[in-house]
Amino acid sequence: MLEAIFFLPLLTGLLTLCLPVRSGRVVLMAVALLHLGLTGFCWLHAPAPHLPTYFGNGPAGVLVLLVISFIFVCIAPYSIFYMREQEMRSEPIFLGCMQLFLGTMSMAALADHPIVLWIAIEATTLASAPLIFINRSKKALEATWKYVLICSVGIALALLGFFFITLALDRAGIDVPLTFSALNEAARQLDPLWLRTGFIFVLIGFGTKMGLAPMHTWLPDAHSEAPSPASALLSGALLNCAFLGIYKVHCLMVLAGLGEFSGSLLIGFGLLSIAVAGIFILNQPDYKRMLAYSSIENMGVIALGIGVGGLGLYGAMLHLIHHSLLKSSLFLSAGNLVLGFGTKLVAQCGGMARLLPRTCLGFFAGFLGISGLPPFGIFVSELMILTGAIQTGHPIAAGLFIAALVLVVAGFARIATDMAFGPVREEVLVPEQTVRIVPPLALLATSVLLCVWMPEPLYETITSTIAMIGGTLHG
Amino acid sequence: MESVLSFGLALVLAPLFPGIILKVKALFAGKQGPPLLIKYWTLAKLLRKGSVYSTSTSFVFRLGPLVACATAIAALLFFPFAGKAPLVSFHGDVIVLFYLLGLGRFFTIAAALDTGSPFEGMGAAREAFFGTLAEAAIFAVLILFFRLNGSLILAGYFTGNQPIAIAGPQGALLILAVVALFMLLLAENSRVPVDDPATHLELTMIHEVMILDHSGPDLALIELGAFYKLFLYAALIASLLKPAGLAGPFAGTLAFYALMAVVYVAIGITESLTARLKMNMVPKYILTSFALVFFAIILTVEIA
Amino acid sequence: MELVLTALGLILAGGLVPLPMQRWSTGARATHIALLAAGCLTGMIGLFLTWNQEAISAFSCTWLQVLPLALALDSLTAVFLLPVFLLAPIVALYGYQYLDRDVSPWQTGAHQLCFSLLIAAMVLVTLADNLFAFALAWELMSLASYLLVLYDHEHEESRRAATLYLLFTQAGALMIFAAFGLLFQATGSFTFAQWGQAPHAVKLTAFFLALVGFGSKAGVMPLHIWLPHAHPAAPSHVSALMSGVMIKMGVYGLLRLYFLLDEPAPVLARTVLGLGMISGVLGVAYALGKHDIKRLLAYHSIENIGIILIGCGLGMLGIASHNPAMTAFGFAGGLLHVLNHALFKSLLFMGAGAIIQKTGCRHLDQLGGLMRRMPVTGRTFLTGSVAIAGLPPLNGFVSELLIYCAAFQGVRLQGPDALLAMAAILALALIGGLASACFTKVVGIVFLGEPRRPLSSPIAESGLSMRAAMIVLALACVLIGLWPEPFIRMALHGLRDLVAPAAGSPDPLGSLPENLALATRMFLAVFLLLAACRHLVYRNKPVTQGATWGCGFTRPTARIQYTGTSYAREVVEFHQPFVKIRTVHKPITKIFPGLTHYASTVEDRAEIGLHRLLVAPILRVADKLRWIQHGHIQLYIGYIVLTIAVLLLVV
Amino acid sequence: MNTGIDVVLVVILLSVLLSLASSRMMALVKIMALQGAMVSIAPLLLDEHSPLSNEGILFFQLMFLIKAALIPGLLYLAVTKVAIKREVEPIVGYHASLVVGLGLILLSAYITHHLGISLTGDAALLLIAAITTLGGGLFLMMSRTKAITQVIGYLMLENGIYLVGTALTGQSHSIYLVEFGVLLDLLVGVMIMGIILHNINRTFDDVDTAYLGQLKD
Repeated sequence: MLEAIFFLPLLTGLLTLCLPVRSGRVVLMAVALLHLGLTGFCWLHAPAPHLPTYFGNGPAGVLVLLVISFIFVCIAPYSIFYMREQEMRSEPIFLGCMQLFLGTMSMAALADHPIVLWIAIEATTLASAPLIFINRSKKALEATWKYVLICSVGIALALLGFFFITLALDRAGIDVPLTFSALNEAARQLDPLWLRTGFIFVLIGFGTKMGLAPMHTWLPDAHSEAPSPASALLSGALLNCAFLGIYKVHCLMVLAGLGEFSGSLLIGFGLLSIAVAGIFILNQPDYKRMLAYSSIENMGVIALGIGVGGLGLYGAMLHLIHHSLLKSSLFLSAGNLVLGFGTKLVAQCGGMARLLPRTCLGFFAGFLGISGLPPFGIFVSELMILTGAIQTGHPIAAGLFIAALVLVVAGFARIATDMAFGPVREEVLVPEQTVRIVPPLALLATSVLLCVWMPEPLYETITSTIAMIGGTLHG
Repeated sequence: MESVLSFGLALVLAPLFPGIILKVKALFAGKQGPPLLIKYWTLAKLLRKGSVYSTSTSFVFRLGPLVACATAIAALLFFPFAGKAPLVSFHGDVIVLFYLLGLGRFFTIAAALDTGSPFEGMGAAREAFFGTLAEAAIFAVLILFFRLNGSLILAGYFTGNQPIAIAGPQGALLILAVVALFMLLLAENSRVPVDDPATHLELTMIHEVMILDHSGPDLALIELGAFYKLFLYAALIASLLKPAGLAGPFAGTLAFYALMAVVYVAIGITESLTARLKMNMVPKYILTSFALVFFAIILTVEIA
Repeated sequence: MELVLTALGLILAGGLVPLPMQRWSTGARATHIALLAAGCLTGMIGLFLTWNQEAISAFSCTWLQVLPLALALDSLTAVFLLPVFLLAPIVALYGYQYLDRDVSPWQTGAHQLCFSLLIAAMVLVTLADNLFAFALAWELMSLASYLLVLYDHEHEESRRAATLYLLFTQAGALMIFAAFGLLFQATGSFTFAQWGQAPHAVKLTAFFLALVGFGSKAGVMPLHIWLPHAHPAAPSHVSALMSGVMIKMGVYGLLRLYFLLDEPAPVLARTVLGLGMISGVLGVAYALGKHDIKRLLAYHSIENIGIILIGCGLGMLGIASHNPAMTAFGFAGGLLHVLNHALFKSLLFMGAGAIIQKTGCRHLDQLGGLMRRMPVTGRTFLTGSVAIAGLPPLNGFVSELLIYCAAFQGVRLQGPDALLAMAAILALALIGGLASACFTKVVGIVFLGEPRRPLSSPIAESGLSMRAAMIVLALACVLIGLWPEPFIRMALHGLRDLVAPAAGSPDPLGSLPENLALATRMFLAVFLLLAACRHLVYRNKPVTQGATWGCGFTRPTARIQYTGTSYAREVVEFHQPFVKIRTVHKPITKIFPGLTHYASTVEDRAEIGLHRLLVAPILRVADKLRWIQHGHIQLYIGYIVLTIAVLLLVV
Repeated sequence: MNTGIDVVLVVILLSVLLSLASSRMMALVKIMALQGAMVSIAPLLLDEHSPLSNEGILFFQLMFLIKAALIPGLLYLAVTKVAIKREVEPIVGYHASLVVGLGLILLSAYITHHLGISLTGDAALLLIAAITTLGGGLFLMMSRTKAITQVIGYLMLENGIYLVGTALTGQSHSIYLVEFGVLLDLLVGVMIMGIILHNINRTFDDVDTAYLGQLKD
């Protein structure tokens, strides 16, 4: 049952590659809904995996899977109508790869064996490369090349990291299967030196994929050149998978008593990412690149939250959810903008409010949300991470966090207001379409809803995720 | 009853004293000068006349003289003439008093601006600026008095156990205060060396240029207000100078008004002997008086 | 408490209900105002019902399963809630006719929603009793006000102002949250009431951190930079609300934190007092130099925040030196000034809005002679001007007098505190003088004299709803001025739950309120008597009209009148090193001079400093660092290798 | 002492040095094929290696096929299609690269020596070879401009990582299915890189990464 979650899209994805466009679209939609259904079922009923050596339904994975699945359901119909406007010959490849991508991501979310996790994450790179390349422009080519090569190199290093962790297990001289659940139980006996080395490599490896500075370099290129639904998926779902890899190893470190070490590394990378993103968001001429840098920033925030622990853990998990919702919504709105104005340059996108009012609503609300204003959830998560940082005795990190956040807001606010309300252009290439407006707004609405009311099961999933490394909510 | 009487006496006598200034100045110039009661005649003459209003003006123009005069009269309500209890007196009344005078200034300036004349605007600008500085200096004086006497009541300064008087234990400090107050009196009441009420060139005037367009009873109100204001400042200085021991109801009053006459003569002498300052020197002049008081305050800190 | 919560609901409904009925513009606007008014009325009733209750009514719930939200209504809250409930419906009423009718309906709807949200958020800020409730309310307030500032979004200037505002408010909010985080760390509790147990050092750090945040919201120099940009950019009734009520939330936060910490260290009081004096004096000095009417008013908000802080700082000094009278005078003055400033500043912003709406011009030096054309606006504006200048017999004076009394109490203290108190007196005197100079300028230049440039069309008085709002506020100013006793007691009431009164001590204020009332009424009597006399004298007198005497000039024009620039020039120059004057002037060089011109602007030192010391370097460094994203893959792989090397070497 | 493994490792080291010094594409591809073959044989020759199960035999056959034949074959195709013979302007010259390669060997020896884990004689040399290969791969990617060379660098990196894994963990936890998954990823990765290479060539008429520097800030 559990394995079906990723087998299904993998199979249908391969199938779609050969199907005509029209039926491919139907399959995509059906798979998206089915996937959400399956995910929901597995979430609430927690069936045991058939292959416990490789897969498991740990709470962290289920959380990430839920996010992926929900976002995918919103993106799927959008992408169908988006691609229809583009009139692309290679649409079957796009549709197929979307599903393959979904499958590999789900696999990464459910993997319990480190190497299987690695395989799944490397596979996400491969499955998403065609999505970025689908435009076949020079820039898309360049972006894809960088994406594939840098991510492959990075992830290869993560494999090295897992070897070191295995070595740590070997040297402890205990015989347990190589799964995260087994490792966690034996964490105290593992060799700390190799565990540390392993963590460094995993952090750098998956950090590359997650977009932590200074390994983030592929991210703005890939996100800006991919068609918007793909960017939304990359930013909203893929980054979380990479984060999951780091998180699992971090849990292991904490259980092994090395939480201090891994935490400070995460804090360092987190802050660096936020700062780097801030630098590039200031005066950024290309709005999709700006969104991409904002993703880097938010990944940094999540890393920081996990690193500081305490309240920050809960904050980081909330941040993960809300960032996915808001950022994919923003990318979808950006897609409408690309269609409507035919440009990715901020300077040429004035007057969104007048010409594309509903897109503007989504875009501007998304901007407010990502800047940490209520009623969007990032407000809560950033507040908790900030409080958590101080609570656990990282005042300097908290100070830098504040400075970097202000920098990011400075860049983002200026661009967003200019785009929404700047000098009005003359014409719109492709008018707004309700089917392309509803998904981003639905994502936003979900974020608002989750900020107002959190369903009990979701809350329990989050708490059990962070309970593993001692995250509590009451001081 | 005594209070009402002394208040009434002050109201009646106030226009008399500016006549003394004119007389002194005339004597210095070797002339005979106008009669002492000249100001009463002027007022009577103005009250008999009608008024001409500029078409540019609004009700504010008519309100100006009224408020200026009313505030000056109301200010006198708080003053303990010759040590008599004033009509109204409470903790903090000095602040009310000087703010009332501020209100008068506000409306005088507004009325000047209402005419739309560039000269009146110029006078208004100067009045606003110098008035601000003078107000700060006056509050410095209040701080000094508070440090000496611990009272925020105008009547309290000159009555009670520790009256502030130049003959008192801290008389040395008060010399500074008296000098400063006298300088402020000259500044606040448009006397030489800050302003020259007798000049003929509008460009060099402050107060007189602001009331160019007023005529008839309105002008009378302004004049009357100016007399009361001058009277108030002079009375303040006179009360400081008043020697202790002259407590009798009649003798006290007499001594007080004699001292008043001395102050006015001093004004007249100053006016005769000094020339008007350049306009850009006026802030320095007011700041000098401020510095004097400030110095006195510092000394009280030393003593305490 | 229940009533106040009901009020909250009604206020929010006032934003939501009109949304679907935007096609019927009048109906939507009327509903908006009606619901707001009903909400505020309910809230007011709720306040008065709990006014004398000893027990603090509270409410709490859990948010997102874990985050506790707690609300409490104590005396300080009540005092700050009063202006909110009082002003909101009046400002909304003004907005009824002030807002353009030709903008798109959704924009009006969004505006109404944000307006309601802002009011609700302010109510929540004052009610909040723990970290999360406060943070949520505070950020909602930022959000709503940011969107309101953005209302005129077609103008580049508005957008810049809104962005600047967002930046300041977010940075400030993060500072506040960091301060709260510190207190949480020290005490392990989210609840405000527990924070008094934090160690001394933590308290001080937290207070100063929060001071930055609250100060930037309140517009304390030198954190005020957003304020003179945001207020002119926003629609006038929004400026009225923001300046009248919202920035007071910064003061509220500061006071709330101060009382929570229960930290009598005099350094807090001295800081607050010092900041108050700086803001007060420089705020009014800059205001004198500004000629955009709304920007001028914005600087006056800074000045008045300065006065409020002087009052509060003196009160804190009173607590630090165990002087109950000083405490009572200082806080009562500060808190009453909160209400007073809310009244007259909204009134003035409304007046400015009416002028801008009718003349389409906001530069002082181009206006003139409006008193005869807009009599109601003119008279109410004049009332507001007298009030803001702190002159009797209006309300501004009442609060300033209380603060003076507190300061004079402070003169009795020993050491530096006495000097500070003296400085406060002098600062207040200077502020008072400069403020009346500034408002004679505004009233004189805008409303009096003749128009300084030809009017394109005859100017009419503003609409009925706008006039009504202004009249109500003007009457409120007069009321407090003439009948100050209940209001002073009300302001003092704010301290009831916070400062334990010394046992058996007499009323700290003494009989001052009654005497003050007596004095103002006496002045009024003198004034009325004199007016009656004048009326009698003028009976049967010839009164004629004529041109202003030109002192010999035969062809005076309206342009020859004194302008705001020339009026204020000398005063501004007096503050020279702290205020930067930039002059653009082409000197006359030849024998036959050509056309020349002269212009001078006053620039904000803090703004220049911020730009030169912070913004420009950051931009420069950011620009330099852009080569990180160099474009070449070899370099990118190099980063990865380098990172590994560094980490492996370090670890 | 097992001479077989020593020979294999020395060949691997040599292949790394050769690849650093060689400018010809074709030669590089051939070197990679050799290296791939050696890398897939190496674990089998290790002393402590347990007897192979059936699936183990199948796996090693597959690995040999992929690393020594399939991937070099793909590269071979790419090189012929692209029709470039040599790297013209490397960022680091060939002689310098060779020196770097030697330095890498020294560094690897140093690291191996200082790891503080007791390794058998074989494993020590294995680790030296592994780290050198890894570093050589990274160095190739950083110092060459042709896209194909970068792919080759990536392959070397993977070979190196595989060898590290072999050296350190000694197959104690290997599950062949999982290892096969890794291999499959590698294969698909190279295929996709090949497709992109093809497109780069078609778009720019060259596979020089200097053309791929448009996206920057």
